[in-house]
Amino acid sequence: MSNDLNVFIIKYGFLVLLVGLIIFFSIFASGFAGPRSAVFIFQSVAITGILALGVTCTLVVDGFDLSIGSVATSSLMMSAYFLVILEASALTAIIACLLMGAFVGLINGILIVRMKVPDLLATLGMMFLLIGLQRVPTEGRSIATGMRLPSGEVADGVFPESFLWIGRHRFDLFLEKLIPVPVVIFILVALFIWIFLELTRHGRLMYAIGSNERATALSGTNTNFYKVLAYVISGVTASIGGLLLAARLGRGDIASGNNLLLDSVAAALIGFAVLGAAKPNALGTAIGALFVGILLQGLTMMNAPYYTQDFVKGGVLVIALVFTFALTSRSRQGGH
Amino acid sequence: MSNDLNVFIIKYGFLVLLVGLIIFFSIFASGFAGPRSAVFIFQSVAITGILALGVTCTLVVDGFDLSIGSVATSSLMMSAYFLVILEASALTAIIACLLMGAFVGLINGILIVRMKVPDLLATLGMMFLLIGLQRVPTEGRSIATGMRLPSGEVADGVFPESFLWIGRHRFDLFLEKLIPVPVVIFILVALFIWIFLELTRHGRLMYAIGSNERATALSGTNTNFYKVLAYVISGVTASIGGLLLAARLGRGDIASGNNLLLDSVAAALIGFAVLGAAKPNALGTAIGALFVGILLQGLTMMNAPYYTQDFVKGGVLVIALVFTFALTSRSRQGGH
Amino acid sequence: MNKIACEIYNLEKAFGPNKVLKGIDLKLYSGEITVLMGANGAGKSTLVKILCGVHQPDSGKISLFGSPFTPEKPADAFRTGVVTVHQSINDGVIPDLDVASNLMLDQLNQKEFGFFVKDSLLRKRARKIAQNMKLEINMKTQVSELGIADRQLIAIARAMTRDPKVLILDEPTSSLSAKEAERLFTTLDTLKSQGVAILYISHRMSDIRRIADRIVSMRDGTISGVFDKKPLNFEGAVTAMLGHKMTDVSIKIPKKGKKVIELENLVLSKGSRAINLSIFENQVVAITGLIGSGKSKLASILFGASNPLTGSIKLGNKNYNPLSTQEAIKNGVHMCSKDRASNGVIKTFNIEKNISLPFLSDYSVGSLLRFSRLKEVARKKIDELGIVCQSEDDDIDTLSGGNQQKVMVGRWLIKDSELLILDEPFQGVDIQARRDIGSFIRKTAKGRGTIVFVAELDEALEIADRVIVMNNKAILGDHLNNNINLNKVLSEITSEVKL
Amino acid sequence: PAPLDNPSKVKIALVRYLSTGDFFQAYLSGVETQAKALGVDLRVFDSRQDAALQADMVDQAIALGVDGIIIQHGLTESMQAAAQRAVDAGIKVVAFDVNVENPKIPQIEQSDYMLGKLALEQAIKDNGNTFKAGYVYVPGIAPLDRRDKAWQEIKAANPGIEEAAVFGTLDNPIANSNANQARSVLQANRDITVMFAPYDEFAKGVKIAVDEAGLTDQIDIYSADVSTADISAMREPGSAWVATVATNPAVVGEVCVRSLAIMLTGGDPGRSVIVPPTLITQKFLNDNDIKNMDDLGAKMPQFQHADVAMTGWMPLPKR
Ligand SMILES: Nc1ncnc2c1ncn2[C@@H]1O[C@H](COP(=O)(O)OP(=O)(O)OP(=O)(O)O)[C@@H](O)[C@H]1O
Ligand SMILES: Nc1ncnc2c1ncn2[C@@H]1O[C@H](COP(=O)(O)OP(=O)(O)OP(=O)(O)O)[C@@H](O)[C@H]1O
Ligand SMILES: [Mg+2]
Ligand SMILES: [Mg+2]
Repeated sequence: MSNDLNVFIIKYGFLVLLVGLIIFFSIFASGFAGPRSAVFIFQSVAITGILALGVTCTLVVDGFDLSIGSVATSSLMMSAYFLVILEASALTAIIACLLMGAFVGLINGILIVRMKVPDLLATLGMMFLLIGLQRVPTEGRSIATGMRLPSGEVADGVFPESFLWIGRHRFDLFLEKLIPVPVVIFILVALFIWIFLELTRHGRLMYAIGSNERATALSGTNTNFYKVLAYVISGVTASIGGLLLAARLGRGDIASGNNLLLDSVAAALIGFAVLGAAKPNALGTAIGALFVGILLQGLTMMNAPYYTQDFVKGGVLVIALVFTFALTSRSRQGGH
Repeated sequence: MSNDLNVFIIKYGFLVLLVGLIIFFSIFASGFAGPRSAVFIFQSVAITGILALGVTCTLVVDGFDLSIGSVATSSLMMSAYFLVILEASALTAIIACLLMGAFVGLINGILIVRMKVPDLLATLGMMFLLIGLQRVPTEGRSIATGMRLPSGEVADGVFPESFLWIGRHRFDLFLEKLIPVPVVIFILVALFIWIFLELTRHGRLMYAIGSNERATALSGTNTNFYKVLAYVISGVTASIGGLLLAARLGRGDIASGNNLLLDSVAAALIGFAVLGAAKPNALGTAIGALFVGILLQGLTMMNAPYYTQDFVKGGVLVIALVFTFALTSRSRQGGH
Repeated sequence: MNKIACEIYNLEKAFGPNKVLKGIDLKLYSGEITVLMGANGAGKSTLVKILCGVHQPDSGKISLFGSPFTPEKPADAFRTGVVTVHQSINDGVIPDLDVASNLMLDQLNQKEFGFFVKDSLLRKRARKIAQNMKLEINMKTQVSELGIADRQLIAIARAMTRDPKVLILDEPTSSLSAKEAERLFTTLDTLKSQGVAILYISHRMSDIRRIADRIVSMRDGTISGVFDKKPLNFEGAVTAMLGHKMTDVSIKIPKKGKKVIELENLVLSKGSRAINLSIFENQVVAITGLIGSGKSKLASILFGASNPLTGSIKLGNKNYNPLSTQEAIKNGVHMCSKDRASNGVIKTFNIEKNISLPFLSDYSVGSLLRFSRLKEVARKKIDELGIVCQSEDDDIDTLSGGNQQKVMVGRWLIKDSELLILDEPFQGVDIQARRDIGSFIRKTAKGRGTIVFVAELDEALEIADRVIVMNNKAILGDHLNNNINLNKVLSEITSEVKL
Repeated sequence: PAPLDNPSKVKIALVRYLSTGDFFQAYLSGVETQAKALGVDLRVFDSRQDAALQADMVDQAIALGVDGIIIQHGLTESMQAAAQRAVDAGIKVVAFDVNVENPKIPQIEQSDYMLGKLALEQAIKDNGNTFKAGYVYVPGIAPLDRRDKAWQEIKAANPGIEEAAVFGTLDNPIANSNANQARSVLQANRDITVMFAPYDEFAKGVKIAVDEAGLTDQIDIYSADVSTADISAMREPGSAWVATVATNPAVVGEVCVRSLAIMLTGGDPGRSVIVPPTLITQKFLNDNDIKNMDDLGAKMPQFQHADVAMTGWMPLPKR
């Protein structure tokens, strides 16, 4: 294969695949093409996408955060608890959840950098801890207006409109009520993380830590700070995801959010293949999330049963990645 | 803290904690102490334990296998399919499942070593693939004798006694019908993996690969072979787990393997802390699995609600690990 | 006498029971190069790591320009102008970033750099840094694609830009050949004239002769001699560091035996001249040449780790075309690779496990390892090569650099071979140990062919009875090591070869 | 009647919250067969337990221009607004097992409360009103919460019933995880005689534990739901699983489509459509040699077909 072609496929192969998929579905899946459908895809991946962007930051410093799914569900339950049981204001609930996310990230970070607990282990423990903890206040029940508390009282608080807004409002753009708030937040978070990782010195140092922590520390970088920062970012984004979920659901539903972890990890990992980066990157993560969204939307529109969706998702994933990584490694084969 | 004490805590702290838990539960949870209860704990962790031992092998070569849960459920469905729908013999079903596990491991391995797909990514794709695939033959239905097939026929095959034996038979040992077959298999697998990793040159080379793959290759080791081998072992152990599950349930139950995955990863990671190894090891993994089993058994016996179990599991995990790792790193502090 | 820049009093440091520094007193003067000499494991790097804030001393004081200096982390040291280039090259570069980011890493750490990174600007400033060291590398290349020499130069170049007041270089030339080293020395001369105090650690006498203003010898964690009277007493310094006098090596050329390996029209890369070469039993052959002359490439072809463009090889009288390192080893070809950190050391293993790695099947019944025999062979090699350690159970990464290197060489000597290849085996090894390893290799050379690839001519002359010069991926000269014409060899090394 | 006289022009959508497992598969097949019998075009939207996504899928269905929507499970809070939007768009909507708080939308239910109640009444019939019971329950899951209500009532009404232990988990594989928990519970409370496991996956797990503990003769298991696999488990020799109460999920699926069809033709199936549950005992299964769901349907007509949401013109699926 000529080298230019090779380089082209590595850089753009994944995007070509994506465009191919879009064209395929536009032709064969009725109702797939169109602005509302496109927005719907964005909407369907907004929450996983936001989580995936956070986990990308931990991947950049060569870490991993298994607790994101449970941070999101904790944030979901916590905001509901604040709104419905404590009858707090939307703002209070939001701030409390963001602080909780940051705090969990901080603890994760401290466990990892100070206590030297391996990242997978620390965040796995945190995951179990949070899964349990989030159910304690209501003894495992979902939180909804009118629920009976363990104490016997009835909870009177409601999800205020202002809170539901962040999950449900749609901005007009050409079409009326087109762009939902979560999509805007997703795009903003993606932009923020992208700028942070690619364009600031902090991002560059985080990549340096991920590649060679010791050397980075010896060059005078406070590597612990940046590693903790990565987990804090991951915690905060996960809690944003949870807030959006709460606002969309309108209740503290304990059964929701089970798949957030795996789906967002998948998005972040698919991101490796985008533009031939072969490393964690924000743009790739966002595109990875969209990729999964497009696939699932297209299959749904083609009336594929649920189990074929997993199958196709896995299959396309593997094939796309084999392409990218096999080619990337071949073109670098010379290297040492 | 004196150095000797430190070393003692690192090596035996986790075991002391384990013994402490056992004593605690023996006193406070009625029915906890006793041989049957002990056997039962082994039984309850046998399946996750076997999966965890497989994943330990991939951790040793610095890989990771996210597909084990889905390999196990695929093996569960596949054995049921063979027995009930194809009316094959128990032996055929077992061999087919083991081959399937080995094959999946082989594909994982090839994706990773030949196609250079990062391990997490390759096995994640495989996971989705299998979750979908295992549901295709029956269109998402569980497999049980008497079920109506998509073709309209009724499946007449049964789970033969010989197959159920591997999940249900109990050997006499002092007490009548004490030791269930899965426990024996768990112990055998643990012994096998332990011997393989600790006492054979293959195991040592696998540890070397996990630490410095390039250097190991330059010392004349076929590193690709060993890496693929690790995934094959992981696939085979996962399929053994699935077979035991099938024999215990007596049915091909549609289930996701998410919890199997997380619990076995937890066991393998907890294993890092056992005897101060600070690296993946078979003995630690087996003890890690038992640890979780003891905790859950004790809590259930004390009638703790299900959400406190996750919480306690996470909490004990984190505290135990902080202890071990913080101390290990302090005593090695000199080390760069 | 110049101003005192840094003064160390009675510094002590122990790792567990192992007392490494036992009361060091040392002064560094502005505008002077102080060379620190010491055998492997003497504690030089440990001293350096204390000065740059990686380790904390157990007791003792350090003062910098008169005020107390207690760095707790590397950033503290940098802030006060103490800049270090570490011995381990992998501690100096970030493989997954490009050259520009690597060169600018220190600046990236500073608030003054600003919040945003603009890559074009970054590259422009990095290019300037590279020019100071006459480095010609594409700024966009990933460091992981560079060789060890370039990496070392990048680490050094970066340190120079920190405006050091005290510059510490821990074996900066261990993977450089004379040409690159000379570039470094010119830069050091400039810094010296600007009043920088330089602490320079090296095992290479040629470096030391070239740049030392003062020599401090260290032995077993204590200062065993300070030499600052001109002309410097090099011999005395070596004696002080070793505790005994160096003996001269005299190379006696043995009778060459059967032909071990023959290269026929071997072309290493596109457009280079073909190589024809035969190596014989009993011979110790040194292949020398500048960095990038193709030595490592040739070595890896012989070891089955890469392929020649064209040409053939005969081992004994059979065709030899190894497709893998296993195959090479099966044919009795052993190779100790250069750059031990990436290519040799298994960091999480102890000495014993590291030594026996390639030949585990010789120490097992079936697949089961025979632990007592493994221990035995490890102890034997520790004795024979004089590896400084507590026991064979020591984790390898607690050993000093030179001792790690001895373990790497020892690894390939635990089994007899037809052809032994050593690529830069003396990287970071002290003079005495180099002699020890050298004489051990010569002593065991009977009955096999030995090829040593070294960039440093001195090292070649010290070990080999036949010296071959490589230049631009071809062979330019072939000399027996008696009454060798040094000028001719040197000109062969440095001449521009036409393709 | 119009528009079903030209059914191929009629498009309906099934918007699902839950899909994995036998119940949901059987439900889907009921929907599919009834839709086929009617000849309408069915689109299935599967949100895979993502409540937010489910609400979006309603919007997608609206955008696709369907004539009717069946909402299958979900959360009141997330579905209410979406359902309202569908109604506003002139689409007929029915909801199964989720209350979308909309007077225009009939509620179809498989009365979970009745499932629990019938099972417990059978337990009292078999065991008297004084026994020690184990109860499998995971709060927060709507149908389980409704079944729990029956348990709380029965317990309050019968002070002789002692709740020795409450346990349960939804960890996958659910039967296996619950078997582990039930083993612990049985170890700690050797005098339990009744196990109330109002979800068949729970019951499967409890049965495994009872068999392993060798307490098959001592303990009776009462559950809810049924499937072919459950039938074979109940019929194992000496099985402790003595009774279950269930509606046929396929029938529920059919009822949903029929209710929607009635609305499409301008009729009214009623504010609330309840598919009555049936008590299925081990004895009945054995007496009639019932091997699978089809046999059960054949021997138990009230299980095979629920006479709700029926009209004269309504075509039924072929049996
Ligand atoms: N982190 C550590 N833990 C334990 N022992 C260590 C550690 N670092 C160094 N040592 C020991 O300290 C001694 C001095 O090591 P150091 O690296 O300072 O030697 P060196 O003089 O730099 O030798 P070389 O010339 O080989 O680089 C050695 O015996 C080494 O084993
Ligand atoms: N994988 C590769 N891809 C591209 N160029 C390479 C590769 N390996 C080696 N080279 C180039 O080939 C030439 C010979 O390299 P080689 O490493 O063999 O030289 P050397 O004399 O051993 O020098 P060194 O001491 O740095 O190893 C160098 O110019 C090097 O940059
Ligand atoms: Mg050193
Ligand atoms: Mg070389």
